[in-house]
Amino acid sequence: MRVKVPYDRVVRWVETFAATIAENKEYLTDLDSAIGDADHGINMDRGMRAALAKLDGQPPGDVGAMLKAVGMALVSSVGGAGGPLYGTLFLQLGTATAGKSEIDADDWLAALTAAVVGVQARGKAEPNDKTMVDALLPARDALEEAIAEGESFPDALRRSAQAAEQGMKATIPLVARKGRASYLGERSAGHQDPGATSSYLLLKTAADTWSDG
Amino acid sequence: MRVKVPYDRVVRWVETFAATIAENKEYLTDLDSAIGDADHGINMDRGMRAALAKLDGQPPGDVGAMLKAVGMALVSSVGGAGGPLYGTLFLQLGTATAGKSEIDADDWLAALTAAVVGVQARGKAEPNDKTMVDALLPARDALEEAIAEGESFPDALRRSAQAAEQGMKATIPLVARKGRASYLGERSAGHQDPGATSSYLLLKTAADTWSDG
Amino acid sequence: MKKLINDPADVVREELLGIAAAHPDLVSVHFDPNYVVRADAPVKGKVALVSGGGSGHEPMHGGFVGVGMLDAACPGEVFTSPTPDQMQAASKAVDGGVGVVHIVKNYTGDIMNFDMAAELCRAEGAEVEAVIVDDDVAVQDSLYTAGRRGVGTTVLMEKIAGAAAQEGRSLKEVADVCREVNAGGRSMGMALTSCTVPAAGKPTFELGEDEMEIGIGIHGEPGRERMKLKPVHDIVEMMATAVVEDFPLKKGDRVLAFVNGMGGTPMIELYVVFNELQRFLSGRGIEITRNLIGSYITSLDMAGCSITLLKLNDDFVRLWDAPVKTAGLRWGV
Amino acid sequence: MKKLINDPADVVREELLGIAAAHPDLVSVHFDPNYVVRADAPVKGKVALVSGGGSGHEPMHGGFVGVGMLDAACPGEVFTSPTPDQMQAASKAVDGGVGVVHIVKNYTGDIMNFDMAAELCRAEGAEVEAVIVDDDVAVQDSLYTAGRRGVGTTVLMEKIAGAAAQEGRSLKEVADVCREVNAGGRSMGMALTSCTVPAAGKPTFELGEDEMEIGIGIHGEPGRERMKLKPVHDIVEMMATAVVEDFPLKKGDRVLAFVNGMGGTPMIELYVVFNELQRFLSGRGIEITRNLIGSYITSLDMAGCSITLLKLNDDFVRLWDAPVKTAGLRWGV
Ligand SMILES: Nc1ncnc2c1ncn2[C@@H]1O[C@H](COP(=O)(O)OP(=O)(O)O)[C@@H](O)[C@H]1O
Ligand SMILES: Nc1ncnc2c1ncn2[C@@H]1O[C@H](COP(=O)(O)OP(=O)(O)O)[C@@H](O)[C@H]1O
Ligand SMILES: [Mg+2]
Ligand SMILES: [Mg+2]
Ligand SMILES: [Mg+2]
Ligand SMILES: [Mg+2]
Repeated sequence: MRVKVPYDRVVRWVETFAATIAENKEYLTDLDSAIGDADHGINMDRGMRAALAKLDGQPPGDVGAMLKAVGMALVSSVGGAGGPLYGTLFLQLGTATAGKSEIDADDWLAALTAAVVGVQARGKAEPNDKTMVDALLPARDALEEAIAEGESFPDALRRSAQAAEQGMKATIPLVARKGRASYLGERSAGHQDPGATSSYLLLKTAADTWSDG
Repeated sequence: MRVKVPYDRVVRWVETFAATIAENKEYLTDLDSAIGDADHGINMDRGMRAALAKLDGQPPGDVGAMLKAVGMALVSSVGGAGGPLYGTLFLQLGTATAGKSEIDADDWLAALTAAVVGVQARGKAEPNDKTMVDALLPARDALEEAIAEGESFPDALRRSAQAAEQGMKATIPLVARKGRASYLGERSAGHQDPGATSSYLLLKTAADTWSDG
Repeated sequence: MKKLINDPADVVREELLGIAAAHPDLVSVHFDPNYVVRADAPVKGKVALVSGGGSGHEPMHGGFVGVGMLDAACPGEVFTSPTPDQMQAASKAVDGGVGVVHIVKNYTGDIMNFDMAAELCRAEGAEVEAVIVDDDVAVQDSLYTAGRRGVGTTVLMEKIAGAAAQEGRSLKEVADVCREVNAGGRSMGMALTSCTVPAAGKPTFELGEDEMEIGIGIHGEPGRERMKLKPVHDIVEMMATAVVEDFPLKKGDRVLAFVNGMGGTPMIELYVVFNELQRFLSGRGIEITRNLIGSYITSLDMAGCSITLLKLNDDFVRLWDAPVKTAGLRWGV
Repeated sequence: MKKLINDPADVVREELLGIAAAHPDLVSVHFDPNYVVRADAPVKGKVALVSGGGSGHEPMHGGFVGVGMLDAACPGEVFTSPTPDQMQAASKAVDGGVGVVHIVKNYTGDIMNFDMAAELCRAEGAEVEAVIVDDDVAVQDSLYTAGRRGVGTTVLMEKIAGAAAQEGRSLKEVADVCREVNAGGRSMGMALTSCTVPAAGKPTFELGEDEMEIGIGIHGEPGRERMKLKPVHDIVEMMATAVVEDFPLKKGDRVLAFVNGMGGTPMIELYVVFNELQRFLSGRGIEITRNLIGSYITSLDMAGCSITLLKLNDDFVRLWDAPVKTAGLRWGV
């Protein structure tokens, strides 16, 4: 029997991600102080609050519509680099899951793939540019691999989150080539990328909320 | 034989006063920080430097002309309250000693009296308003008294300087009613008036340079 | 001390050189003695307006020299009144034959130096009228003190009287406009930080990270009261209450509201202050008919603001709206 | 943190309320989504200019909305690019039927949000051209990075292109003027202190009492180099050399010299900076034909300055001199 994540559980993921961002607001902002403009946590928190407010009015049952609403809320409340990037990410997740009342591992792989493609199309970042792509792309690849190796959806999600974590940590030594951190040149090395960190938190909360009970 | 202070000795007094102001520049400015605008020492120092520069071009021998030149230099270089007040003081000293090549105790009493009258006419300060008048007026009165009691010019100068010192110290508890310190109201009490302090230094240097050797 | 300067002793001179280089179309700058005059001075048949005061309040006064405002400004050393010879030379340079108004802020030094200057000018046959600005409600007024300081109303007086002179009013009429503006203007200021006088090299006073000073002047003089930092809503309420009740202003009165930055405060905060002031006044039925928001009478790098209200009449409104062309204020031309 | 604000979360909204209350003759302010438009928008038959960016740079951009400059400004949160829906709504409100130019400073966030906005506008049939400002010579330019930041040249572009639009040029022509201004403009900035983002509550970076940061942006981003504080003569030489050699400018070139304060720096210091800049340039035979001195593109309460040079041609001079009537820049009207 294939594990499916029903609509409510997807909503719970979004809520948990919002709570996780709120908890890590200062941490993310501090990371952004070092190599950016000290607002990534503040921005993401404002966006996820706006997203939560939108969830209430959402007709239940359509995972895709719900994720699109989250994306729209992010686009119109976050601004900065984070807004279009996370907005695109959720809009693509939503488009890929349109009309579904539950999702399985293949649905999620298709959705995450579309999301990463969307983020890259929007931001033009390549791997090792020291951006959120450095967490997202390995997570997607790890998910694909795990599914191909026949792992369960929960296990695949955990491997995906672990890959995101590794990718996030691997941004530390990198010299940024995209985003605000790139203005620092060599001075950007030695700091963990804030966007890669929030992306890891996104995948970690998916693994946490979709794999237990 | 009545002691007379010759032209060169009067010049030496002006020079010594300039040096004393330079030494006490920061002290006077600090006093002015507490109840004014932190510039009295800076202003007086700028003025006495300008006065010294004028002394060089002065035709020797005329005490009055020399003191007027000092007054003019102060008026056109100090600004603030100190400029017109010390300018007037020296201009009046000069007018009272016009054409003299030396001055005795009576000349000095007449000159100092004219100077105090001039300062009060210019600034409208009464005794106990917490201004330089609180040093100058007692100094003038003590000088008159000492002369009337038959003291020597050097001794009279010393009594005059002592009275100035007392007057200066007596400004500490006063609430200012004139000048910038008056904006502070009650908060001006407990601080020594900067202008009274520079006036004391003026009379102290007169006593020092005119009573020895 | 962190400032964009060379030797503190040269700040005023180098600033004046900068003004001279920047605005040759508006002003010419003279050195030794220092003064700034309209490029086309003297304007024959026009009453001339001369102001002056210590430097450190830029753009006041040099930035207000030009068509429709001042004819001359005399910059003193930082926070130190200029000297009579500056004022005399400036007055002479701009005298168009029908008299000169000296606009004097009520500080002992300014008063005495302008007094001496007026004596010098009159001795040479010039007609001079001096008018005093004393609008700071933070200072108790009394016959037995130096009286109130001249602060924000000065800027409004220079604009309004400048327009009156430009339209050809007589010496007495222009001086009367000044006195009416002074009678109709009230101000109060506050500081979040002290300023640092370049020659002193350290802050004039120290404020804790959670403190502010209410009722300050424009020279880093300590204020009326030191207190805990509050939301701007409460700060504006305190200041505006003091100003409004000093008049007192009543329902239906029209005012020019001037929110002024002290030099280290950005526009974003001044608009927030204006928003609070607008709410406060409209709550009392007082109408803001004109406004001015920006850093026009400053105290070096001090962070903080002042609020000035000028009770308006139709003449003031017309004169305020009249064209002005200076480095610091410009419209209609 | 010492600021004249209430809740940090309300700063932008309260600032906009202040602007709305202060300048109803010039602009109207819309909320949710937030944007500021010319009071007489849309102007039929005129190309519309829309700009936007994070708040905290006041008077840019809201202060530049009005006749002869911007048609609309979209203020984001402090130091955060505004969102596509703001830009789309603003563009729609000012579209006079002959196209809209988006003036975009080169930051990843601004670029992406304006990209999305342009997609939305075009989907509704509007003609939109986006132009990029990337004038900061402190940043190494390269195909493999985000490229140079948009800083001081933005102000000059908004004025000059605003005049071009006002005189009836076409969408393509106005966009080309923008691109020419960008090609001819170079900037460099420095900080004496960090700024403090209201929501963060503490300075973005710490500088020692004797340190400065050279090559900063306008968001409290760390600069190119931290060094010991120097006399302004040396600071200007360093910045101006970087700017002049990046062009490179040569003897006989004419420039508009823009000395900009970062928000916490008073005019007296900016004139001292201008004096140094004037000496530096005249020493190289470069003529300052026009100048702008003041705090126009700021970084909250940061103390410091930036220097922008725009190489002039006759068209630029004429467009610069054309009338402008906004809260932040005004002449000729
Ligand atoms: N071109 C890009 N592609 C992908 N991610 C990017 C790009 N530019 C920036 N980012 C991500 O955005 C993060 C910063 O987001 P945020 O602080 O919200 O925006 P801003 O930089 O506008 O303040 C960076 O840490 C980085 O991960
Ligand atoms: N009206 C006055 N009459 C006499 N002395 C005065 C008067 N006003 C101020 N002073 C003196 O001037 C001193 C301040 O001088 P200074 O600091 O040079 O001028 P300012 O107050 O303009 O900065 C005061 O300490 C006081 O002694
Ligand atoms: Mg950021
Ligand atoms: Mg003083
Ligand atoms: Mg003084
Ligand atoms: Mg940002």
